[in-house]
Amino acid sequence: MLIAATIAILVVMALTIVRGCMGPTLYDRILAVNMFGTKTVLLISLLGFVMGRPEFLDIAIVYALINFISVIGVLRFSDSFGFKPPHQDKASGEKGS
Amino acid sequence: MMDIALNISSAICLFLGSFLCLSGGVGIIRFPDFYTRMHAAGVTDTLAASMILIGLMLQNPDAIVISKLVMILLMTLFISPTTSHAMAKAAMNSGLLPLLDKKENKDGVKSS
Amino acid sequence: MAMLSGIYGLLSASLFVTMDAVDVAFTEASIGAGISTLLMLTTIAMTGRTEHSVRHKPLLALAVVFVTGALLIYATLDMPYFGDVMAPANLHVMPRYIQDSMAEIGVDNIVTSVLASYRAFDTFGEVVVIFTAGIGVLALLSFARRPEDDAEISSDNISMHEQNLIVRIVSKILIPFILLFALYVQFHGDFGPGGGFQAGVIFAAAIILYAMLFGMSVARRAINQTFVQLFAAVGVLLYGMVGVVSMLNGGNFLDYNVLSEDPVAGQHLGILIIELGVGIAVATVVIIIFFNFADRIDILKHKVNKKL
Amino acid sequence: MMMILGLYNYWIVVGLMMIGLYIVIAQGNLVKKIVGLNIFQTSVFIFYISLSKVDGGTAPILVDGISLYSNPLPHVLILTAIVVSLATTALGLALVVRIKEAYGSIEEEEIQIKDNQEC
Amino acid sequence: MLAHLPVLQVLLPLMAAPLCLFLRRPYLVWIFTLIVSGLAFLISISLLQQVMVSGTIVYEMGGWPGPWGIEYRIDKLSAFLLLIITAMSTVILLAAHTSIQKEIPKSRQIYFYILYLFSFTGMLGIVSTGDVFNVFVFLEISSLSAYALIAMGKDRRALWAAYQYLIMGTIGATFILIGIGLMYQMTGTLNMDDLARRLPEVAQTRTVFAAFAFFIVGVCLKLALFPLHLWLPNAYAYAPSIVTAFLAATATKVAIYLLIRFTFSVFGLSFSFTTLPLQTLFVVLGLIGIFVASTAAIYQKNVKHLFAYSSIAQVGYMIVGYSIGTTMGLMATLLHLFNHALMKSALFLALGAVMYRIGSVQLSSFHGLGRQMPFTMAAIVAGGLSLIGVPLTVGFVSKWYLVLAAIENGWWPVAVLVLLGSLLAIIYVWRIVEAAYFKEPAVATDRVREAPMAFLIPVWLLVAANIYFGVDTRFSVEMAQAAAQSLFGVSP
Repeated sequence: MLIAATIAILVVMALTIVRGCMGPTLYDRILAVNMFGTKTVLLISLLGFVMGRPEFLDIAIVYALINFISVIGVLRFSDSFGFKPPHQDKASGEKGS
Repeated sequence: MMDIALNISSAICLFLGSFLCLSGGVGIIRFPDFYTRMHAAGVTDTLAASMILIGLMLQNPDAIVISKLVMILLMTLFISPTTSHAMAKAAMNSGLLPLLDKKENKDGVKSS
Repeated sequence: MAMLSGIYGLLSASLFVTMDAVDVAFTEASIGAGISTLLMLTTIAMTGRTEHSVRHKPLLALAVVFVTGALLIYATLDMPYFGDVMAPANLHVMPRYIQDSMAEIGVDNIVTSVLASYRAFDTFGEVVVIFTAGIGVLALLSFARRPEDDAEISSDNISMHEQNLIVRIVSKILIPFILLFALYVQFHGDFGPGGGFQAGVIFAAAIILYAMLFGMSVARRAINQTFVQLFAAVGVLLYGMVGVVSMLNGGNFLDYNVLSEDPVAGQHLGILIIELGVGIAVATVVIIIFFNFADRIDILKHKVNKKL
Repeated sequence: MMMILGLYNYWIVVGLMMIGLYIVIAQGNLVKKIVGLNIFQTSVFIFYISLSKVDGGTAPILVDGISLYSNPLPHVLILTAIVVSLATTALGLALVVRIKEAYGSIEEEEIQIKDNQEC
Repeated sequence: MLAHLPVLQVLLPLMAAPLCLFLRRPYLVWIFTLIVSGLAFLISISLLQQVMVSGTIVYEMGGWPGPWGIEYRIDKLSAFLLLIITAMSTVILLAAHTSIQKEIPKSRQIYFYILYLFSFTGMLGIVSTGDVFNVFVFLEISSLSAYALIAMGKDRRALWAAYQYLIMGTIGATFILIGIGLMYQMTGTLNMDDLARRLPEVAQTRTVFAAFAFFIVGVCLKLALFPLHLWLPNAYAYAPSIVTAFLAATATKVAIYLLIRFTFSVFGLSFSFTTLPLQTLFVVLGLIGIFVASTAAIYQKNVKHLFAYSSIAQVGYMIVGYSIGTTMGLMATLLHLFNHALMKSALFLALGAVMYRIGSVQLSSFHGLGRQMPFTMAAIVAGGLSLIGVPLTVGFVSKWYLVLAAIENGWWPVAVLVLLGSLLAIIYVWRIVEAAYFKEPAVATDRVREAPMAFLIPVWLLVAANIYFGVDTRFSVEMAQAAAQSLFGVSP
């Protein structure tokens, strides 16, 4: 069951990467990265159990934190998190790769 | 007896979690615009993560491991909605409009 | 682009976990996926996301890449296979670390004992590298701040940060928790993955989160920059002093055996102190680097706003 | 066949390295060059870690009852190397920021043109 | 305390650097840095004596022996290099305070000294360590600080030069890292001595061959050997004068040291010079480097650029001597290391003085300087003569041995080409002399005065050394010979 769950998560991670590469807007990419991060947290916890050394959950915690901080960072430093008044920036779909 | 019960419930939790994860993954690919995708990601994520983590908790009797898992769970429950909120707000602020009706609102989404 | 590299960092980190390198995964998670990505984002925020993808010299690049790649593939042909127990690397120096480190150093985590005792001098070099980077960034990006600009920026910031109430409250709950977790990682390095370096990065991440959400000027008031710089120096000096003290006690540089009556206790003490030195130095330097980058953004935005 | 199974890991790493190196050389955008450098370095880290892996071994943290561990030495080296790569990235990006302020551009060709005008 | 000298040599500047942050006043920091560098110089003299008397010194870090821990291993070659680096750094620092006042804003001067000390430390560390991974760490310390130091130049092109150097330098360092990994995989050790013992067993594998290739390419990137030299001219030309003088005197020397150390002590002479066409390749690259760089130097308008290209040419001479592959050739290379450090630091320091007074080092602004700054210009001429290789200067000594080595080996064409290269040097040095003495000054005469004593003292110290070691060659030749012989003795 553990292995099945791991595989499922790997599949989802692949899907999120697809969305991250495709993602028409910047926010789709951010979303994909965020989701990728949460899935990595799960993957690490699962892997700890699969390999029989579950004391390494610390890494999963760090991932969760770092993921949060990066997403906040992305939002803070992309031009939209409160720097400009709402609805002024019309170029919403600009390329963000 | 207790062992079997634990194992079965853990398996169920893990299965549910994986299923929700997969559905979220499909959702993030298939849904038409950013806000619906976020919905897919956010809602299933929270539940899927808790399911998997609970499933893992049931597998291991060690107190430290369980407490760490609880910590991860709590953090996901805190962080996931917050990031979703922040993202939605940022997207809204930048002028990205939800796809309400394809006829009204073409420039908001498909401008790229 | 930067986010993809963040994904790359996460991916490679999970790869490290599958290959049993927990400590490395820990670090890569916080560095590759966290701090590096954040720094790239700040840079992109300053330089703009516009790009014209001109690929110059593609032929030359391809040639170089092809030659090096071919050489590497050629090199792999005689390598021991992946995971081979009998590979020379696993037979020569490494067995002593596994068999004797418990008796010689008495620390569960072999990575920590190699890092902090057998090859402590490398780690000292690593602390110096990161300190050098901090000083280098200071030398490049620091500037004299004018108080009136500061006031205006902070008023800009306050109006801006009132909008993000929910994120701020959640973060306020999280930050003490993160700091606690950093301390746990710092002192748990002997038994599990972790140690000064990872702890320092996590600690700095908490401060960075605070600075991002409450504005640079608020953070600046909470954390005095001169003080942080001095602390970074203290971290490096702490590490060096352990070595000097062991020299004064009659051992070689960084020989912890002489720090205490009992060699193993001495090793424990030495590792504890140098890990602390590493933690302090890394945390402060990462804070210095981030603050200098973010300050530039604030000034830049301020100028733009003024023009508007 | 044995060879492919035994070495596939290294080949993938080599592929990654070359992608990174290609980006560094061929990209004109200074930030992207640094990203390429990062990819290049990270793949070298993966290479080191893969040579530390031992079949059937586990993470090098001593636990009773386990006698086969992965090689800890490359882990230590890579911890150091990761820090070095962070330091390089930070310094490189600081330079990019200054270059942007001084030249108004972060494209290699534009900078070169501006330099040639000055000479 | 004598037993700890090997580590103190590196530790002293290393610990001094963070302490500088506490001093807070540039002047104090300068004095402090100068004292530290002077002490390091004394330590290096004492180390040299120890090595000459008792042979190689081994110092075990943390008390862990051999391949398990890191050890410092100081033999004659390292001691010689340590002496060069510390001496150059001390002399150059004498002028630092005055020069920096003009070129770097006051708020950043402390950072300058810290970075300078780190760069200094890194080089000392590379030279004294006996562990290959430790080489990488210290290489990064010295290069990271060098990038930042170069970027502190006034001109905005300094930033671009530093960026290019950063990219090239990091690729080079990563190549070295790959080489270390491959070697580790085949032998399981990182200790140089241990490697030298274990490598012959696996010398015939492709992996070791590739490791060797990656090392050489990585080091050559740092070395600025001919096709990989593109980063060097700009980096030297736009860095602050002190930095240019320091890097020109030491950085390429350390890279050459690495090359010699790896080919001779780690891989062993028989492997390095027989399995690969390395010898021919290096001779050809070295010679092309001499001619291309010297020709490029002739056409430069910026004098710093001119001497930077001349540095690349000098690297070519060293490589030619090294690849002859005899004791004599290696000796010539080591002599040239020492001598080139002397002349280039004198030249770049004198340029720093010109920069201090005029604010520019364009060739056109040199017009008439021969009368306005007679002592500085005389120093430049003396350095230039040494560069050409006129008898009674150090340049003559090393070229003499180089030509002797080539002839001894029966490589007549190489000897002739080396002499031809010197002719090119005459041309580019003449251009400066012409500008300084035979052109009318562009600026009003009374505005430009002689450089301050802070410059003149170190510059003339170096010039005096140039002439002294050109006349009395006992010390340098003896040292170079001893080091070369010990290298050939260790590896049959």
